Amino acid sequence: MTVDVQYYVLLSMAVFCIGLFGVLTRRNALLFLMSVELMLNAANINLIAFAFYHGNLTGQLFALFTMALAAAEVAVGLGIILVLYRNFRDVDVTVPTTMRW
Amino acid sequence: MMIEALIAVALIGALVTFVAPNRIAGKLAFAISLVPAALSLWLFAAFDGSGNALLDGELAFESQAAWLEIGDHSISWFVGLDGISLPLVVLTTILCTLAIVSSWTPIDDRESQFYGLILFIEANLIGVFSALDFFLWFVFWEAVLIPMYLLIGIWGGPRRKYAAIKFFVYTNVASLVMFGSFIALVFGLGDSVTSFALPEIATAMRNGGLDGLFGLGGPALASVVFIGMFLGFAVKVPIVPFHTWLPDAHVEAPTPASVLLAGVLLKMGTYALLRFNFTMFPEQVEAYAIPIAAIAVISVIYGAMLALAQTDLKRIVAYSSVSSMGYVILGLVAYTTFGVGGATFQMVSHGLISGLMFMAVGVIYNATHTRMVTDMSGMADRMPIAVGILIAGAFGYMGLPLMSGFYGEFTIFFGTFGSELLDYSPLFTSLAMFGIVIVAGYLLFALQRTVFGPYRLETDYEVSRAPVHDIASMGVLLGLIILLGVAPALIFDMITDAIEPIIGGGL
Amino acid sequence: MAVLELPDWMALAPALILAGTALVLFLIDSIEPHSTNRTLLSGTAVAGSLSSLAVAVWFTVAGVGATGIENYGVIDIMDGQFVVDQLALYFMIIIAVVTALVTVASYDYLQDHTYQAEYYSLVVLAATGMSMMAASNSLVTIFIALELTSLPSYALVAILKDNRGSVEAGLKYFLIGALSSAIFVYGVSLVYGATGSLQLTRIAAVLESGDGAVAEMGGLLGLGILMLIGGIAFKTASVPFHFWAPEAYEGAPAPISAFLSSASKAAGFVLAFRVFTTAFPLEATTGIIGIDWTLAFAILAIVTMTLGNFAAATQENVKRMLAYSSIGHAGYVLIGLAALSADGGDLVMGAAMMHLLVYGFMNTGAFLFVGLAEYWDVGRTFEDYNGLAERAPFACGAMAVFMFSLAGVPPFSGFWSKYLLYTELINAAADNTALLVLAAALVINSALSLYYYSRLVKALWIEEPLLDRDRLAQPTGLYAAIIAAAVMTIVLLPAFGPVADAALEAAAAVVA
Amino acid sequence: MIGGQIAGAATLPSAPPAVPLQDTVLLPERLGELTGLDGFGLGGELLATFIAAFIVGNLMLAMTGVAGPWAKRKITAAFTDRIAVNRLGPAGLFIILADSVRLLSKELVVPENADRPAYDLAPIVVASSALLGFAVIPMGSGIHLADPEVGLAYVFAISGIASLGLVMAGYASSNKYSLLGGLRAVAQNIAYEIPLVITGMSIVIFAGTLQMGEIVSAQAKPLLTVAGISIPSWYALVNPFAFVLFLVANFAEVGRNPFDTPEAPTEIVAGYQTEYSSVYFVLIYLGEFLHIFLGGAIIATIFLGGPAGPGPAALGIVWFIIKIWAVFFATQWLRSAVPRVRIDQLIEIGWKGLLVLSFANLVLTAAIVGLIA
Amino acid sequence: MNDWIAIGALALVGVLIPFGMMAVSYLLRPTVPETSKRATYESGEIPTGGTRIRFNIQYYMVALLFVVFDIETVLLFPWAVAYQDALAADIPLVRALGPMLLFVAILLVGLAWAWRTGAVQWARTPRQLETDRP
Repeated sequence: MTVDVQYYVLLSMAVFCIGLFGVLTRRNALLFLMSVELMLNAANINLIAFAFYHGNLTGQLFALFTMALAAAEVAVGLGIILVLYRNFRDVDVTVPTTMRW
Repeated sequence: MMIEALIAVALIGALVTFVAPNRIAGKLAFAISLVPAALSLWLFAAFDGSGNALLDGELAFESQAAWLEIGDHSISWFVGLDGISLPLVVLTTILCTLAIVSSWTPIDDRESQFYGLILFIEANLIGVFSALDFFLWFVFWEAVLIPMYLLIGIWGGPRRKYAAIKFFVYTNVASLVMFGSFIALVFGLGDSVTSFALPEIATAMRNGGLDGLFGLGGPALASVVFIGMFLGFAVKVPIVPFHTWLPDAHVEAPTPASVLLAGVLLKMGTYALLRFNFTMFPEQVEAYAIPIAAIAVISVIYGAMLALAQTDLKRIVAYSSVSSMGYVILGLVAYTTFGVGGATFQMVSHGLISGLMFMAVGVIYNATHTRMVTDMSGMADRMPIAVGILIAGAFGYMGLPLMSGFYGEFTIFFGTFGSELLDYSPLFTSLAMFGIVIVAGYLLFALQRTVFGPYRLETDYEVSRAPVHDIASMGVLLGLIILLGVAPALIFDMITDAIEPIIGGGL
Repeated sequence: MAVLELPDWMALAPALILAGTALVLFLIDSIEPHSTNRTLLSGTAVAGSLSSLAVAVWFTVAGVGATGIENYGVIDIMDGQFVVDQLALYFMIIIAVVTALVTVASYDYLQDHTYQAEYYSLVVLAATGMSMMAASNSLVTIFIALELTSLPSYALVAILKDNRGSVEAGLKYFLIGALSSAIFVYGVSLVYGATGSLQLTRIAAVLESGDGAVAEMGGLLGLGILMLIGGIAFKTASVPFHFWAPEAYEGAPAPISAFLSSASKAAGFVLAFRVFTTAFPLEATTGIIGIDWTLAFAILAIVTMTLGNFAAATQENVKRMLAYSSIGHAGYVLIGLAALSADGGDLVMGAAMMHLLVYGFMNTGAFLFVGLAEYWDVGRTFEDYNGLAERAPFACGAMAVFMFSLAGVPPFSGFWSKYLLYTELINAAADNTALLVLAAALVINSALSLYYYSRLVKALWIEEPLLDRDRLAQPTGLYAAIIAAAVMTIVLLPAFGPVADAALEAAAAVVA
Repeated sequence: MIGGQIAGAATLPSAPPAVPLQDTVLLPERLGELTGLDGFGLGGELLATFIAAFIVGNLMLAMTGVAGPWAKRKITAAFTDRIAVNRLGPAGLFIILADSVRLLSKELVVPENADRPAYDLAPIVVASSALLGFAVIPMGSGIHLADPEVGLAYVFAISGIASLGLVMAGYASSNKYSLLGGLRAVAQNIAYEIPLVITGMSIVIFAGTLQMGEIVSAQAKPLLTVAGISIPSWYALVNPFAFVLFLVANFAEVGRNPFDTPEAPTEIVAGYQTEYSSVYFVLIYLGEFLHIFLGGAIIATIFLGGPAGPGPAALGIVWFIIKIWAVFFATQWLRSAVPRVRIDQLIEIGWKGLLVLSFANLVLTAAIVGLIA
Repeated sequence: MNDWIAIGALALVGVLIPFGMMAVSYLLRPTVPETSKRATYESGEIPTGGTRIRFNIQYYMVALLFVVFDIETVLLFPWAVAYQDALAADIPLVRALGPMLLFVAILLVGLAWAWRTGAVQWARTPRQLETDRP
């Protein structure tokens, strides 16, 4: 009752693409952040599936680190979004246009 | 270690002057610049080299130190002088000292920076003429540009920004082209060279060590590199049609910068042509002799014609420099001892004469605040000595015997006329000689308008005589011009000694 | 092997010292919150970065990481998770230098700023990450170091929290950073999937063994490598993840822009150098994924330098111009990877590393000058900078040095590195003529860059000021940092021998 | 002497003894065997698993949802010297049935401006997350649904989901009281979750595993023998400091007195459940009770030896339920005896007090274990 | 049978029971629509303003702090599990315990910093307010 590794990869790719789609279409900074988290978790799926496939723990370990760093990233990101809201009264990423080239 | 000492004195002097208060900067810089001038004269006296620096000659004051090794090629600090470079070094140090003196009157803003930059240029110019490692040479070569750019840009005339940028962009793009070509040459030489030392490269080239590179065969690569480098140096010389930066730069530059620009910077171009193109590529010189000679003659005639059309004294002198540089190219392409030697002599001579002319124009401008031929007349009335020197200089330009200009031009024509390498050389020579007529025409015309006749310039200030220090510096130059005119062998012997290995004897 | 009988992990001392400094700064802030004792805070940070620098230099001189009889050899730490070799030490030096300059300059820049201690500790923390990145030898440690660098950087860019530009810059930097790190991790997961290992040398071993399973997963591996390139492109501000750079550099406090554009970029490049040379041996990888990865870097290099330079040429805002020029320089350094396909590629890479060191001085200095201008409050555009030289000749002289050096004009060290990059590229091109395109792009772009760099010099030195200015202040820290950077930019020219040796040895450490 | 015993315990992982209390056979398998469903291949096994899950779920639901509220009333009344429910059935036990019918047949009033999906989802999240936690708890007498290797981490993770449900409820209700309640609940949960987990970790150091079954069996070793009576090495006895910490953190985690600020009736009416009625209210209420019992179950498992107790192993479930109820009783006792802390006190106790103490506990435990070994 | 399938089954049960209750309730309960009934409850007063109120910034602060601390505890679990084994395998205490102590020490520096800079302080004392005022 084991699932072949390619199905995990397909799943993770699907999740990754969903995240990417969110990144590309969402204008709300929070949703953007969530989409990025989705992409990170897609990588985690891969890592764990491959750890199982290769029979070593490296992937799982790395997934743990990924989670930790994703959390830190969220912490920093939320902080930035908070200041963004304080300054622009919005969390829409297209609103701040102080700089243009 | 003498050359290092020269450069170091100038560099340290530049730094000291840069931080010195404005009030004393001019005098300080003058005092400092006397040291390299004296040193270079001592070098001149103690010169013991023979032959060409690039072609197994005996170098004087040679000094070499390893610097860096990367890949298959090493780079070193490698300086030395031979009969070609020594006169130019002396010319540089003397002109710099005089240029500093001639800035005392016109420069009244940010003096310490100004004199610092002049000394900085001096250091780099000495470096250009004495460096024998390509990398080292290129560093000095490019380093000259930045201070000159600033000199024109900060202390120049009304259109100084445009002129400075134009100067900078033209010469830099040219350097890049030249640089790229030369690197290709070095790699084309493959294993036969292990460093960027010019003598090694020149010897390898002469021995036909050029392999192909990037699918180009040896001869084809040589042609590409030759043309690339020629174009690069042509801008610096300048040769028509790359000359347009020169009048702008000259007109806008302050007098001392003009002196250095015409007196020394233009010689960098011809010096490099001689050192690189005409030393390393004898076959290509032969192959492209006619087009080069044609360009040279066009420079002579066209430059002179343009000068004829000007009403600004400075512009006249500037265009006449284009014309004079055409002679030098012609002499070089003749590829005879007298042609090349004359060209080298002409470099020094033109450096002195054009320096003198610019100084004289500057002195008149300081007094009258105008350079327009149409505005002035009867200047002899008010500033007899300065005008006298101006006239003497103009005669030197026209090639009056007993002045250095005569000897330079004479040897060039002599050498060119009998050139074996250049077909139709008599035709080119006579065409170029026609240029002298035009030169005489415009100079006499301009002098007649400005110097003679009744004084009728209306100013609300007193036009007084030129200050003594200006007169003195012009006097020194005039003395040198006459000295070289009377005793050309002073430098011509060492020049021919260094030229002969290039030509391989003859004439 | 040990240095003076020190344990192996002490080889990471340059990074550890920085980490310790960050913690000390946090402790100082814990003991006295919201301290505005600038001397203490800045001093601690400077001392930390300088001792990191000193230790790194000492290790380099002592021969840590160098192979040979009298040397200590390459030091593996934690089962190859970290490796201290010449490459690592070389980049640790660059990072420590930039950190020192930036922290010195911040002393004045941060006057009247609320978050002093936080600022310094974040800077030092980011520097720790970069230093670690230089020594990371496994995709795990690389990712951790990458995030340790990025997270403080996000906060630093947005640290002027009442300044809309700063916040906007922070947001954009963060969003693109988060995206790129997600892509990077996914790339890591795919590489892990294909090879079953995250340690660089083991990945290489698997690839070279040509294991059947690996060969079947060529597609995954290729995609993974592509994604890794994406992550690296973000860190180095190269196309296609360069969008953040102009915004972040413009909005961030100037010392932070200097920090990011010099040190962070160097860290990104050490990552690129190490990962691609160690983990993906060219032949074996090409055999498996079917494409030569140097090609990707060649394309990226050309596009990056061209885009950076052309965009820089059109800027009116000085900081933004520098930002784009920094993108352009990333393109130059990318050549170091692109040329690996040819003989002599290691020399090109060495030259690229030299450029990074020189760049560490000149670019940091240039951004710090912008910081000085912000300190003077003169405005941001070229026009605002007009005629500053009359009031502040020394700083402006230093800036002219930076500009000409960035443009690659002699006699400054920027010329050296570009020169070597170019000559070595031509040398390598003898083996692979396609590299001539890169050489041509390098020359054309350098020529173009001269235009906008000299434009700034022109503004400073030649143009007339728009309005009369009073005497400009001379803040000690900023001045010291700028002058030091300028002096180094000049002094590196005659002293290039040791630098070149170090860089070439660093390159040789990873390129067989 | 204690030290020696701990050292003995330290060797546990290398040589796991056959402890009768440990459910080597989990409930689904046992059921499969009993009913013969395991003969029907995959489908049969799945069915058996489902049945087992149903049994466990309903057992817990019955205990918490049905007995809990009744007991709460009775206990509170006893503390305040009242009688409480006593009309329906023996000791008023049937009031439960009446209450459930009454609540289920109430009208569902949804406040205007409510965020419908979140409003509807919140009660389900609260209720089912608590139920899920029981999956890995070994309850003795063979009632043990699953025993994954990461059991303890799983329990912590699952119980953390509840705060998501609470904040959803608070946010979706479009009511200021609710919002504040939800926020407080989250702030409180996150403040005490870390001490909880860290303290739990100090137990993991002894057990050397996260598997619940193993943790339980590790506690069966005798700690010391006093007058012929062997005292088992329940971790509450081995590390009483951790036990106290865990107990306190747990009270906060389940939002009971003295840490019931999220629904502090005198301040914010009923917190996040202000706007809930009818079956939604029942679900949230149920969820909270389930959480209290889940907390009790965790404490019983990792500190009190799980289903261990005198008598035959088959009595395990009885002991286990007694232990859970003991914790529940403590909750209700505190409810009557201790005043509520303010929200700022609550947060500061968590971050400045419990967190530091729990780290100290962890470090000390590790150091002592290390030094003794 | 896999542990996780059992847990999944319980999850199914855990969702089905609430849904069952909702279904029962749906059948039993009356519906008497009335507008004022749906008004937000504000202790009998007429509701004022929306619910998008500004609340204490500290909620964010502790949330951000939690995100960091919580995930660090996860990193400690593997260590805690392996600790006894490591000791049993005669790994010196410095190597078994040292890294964890360092890790916790760094966390504690972070906590101390947060504590001192007031990230976990809900309200300011009058004395603090006094010193903060410029």
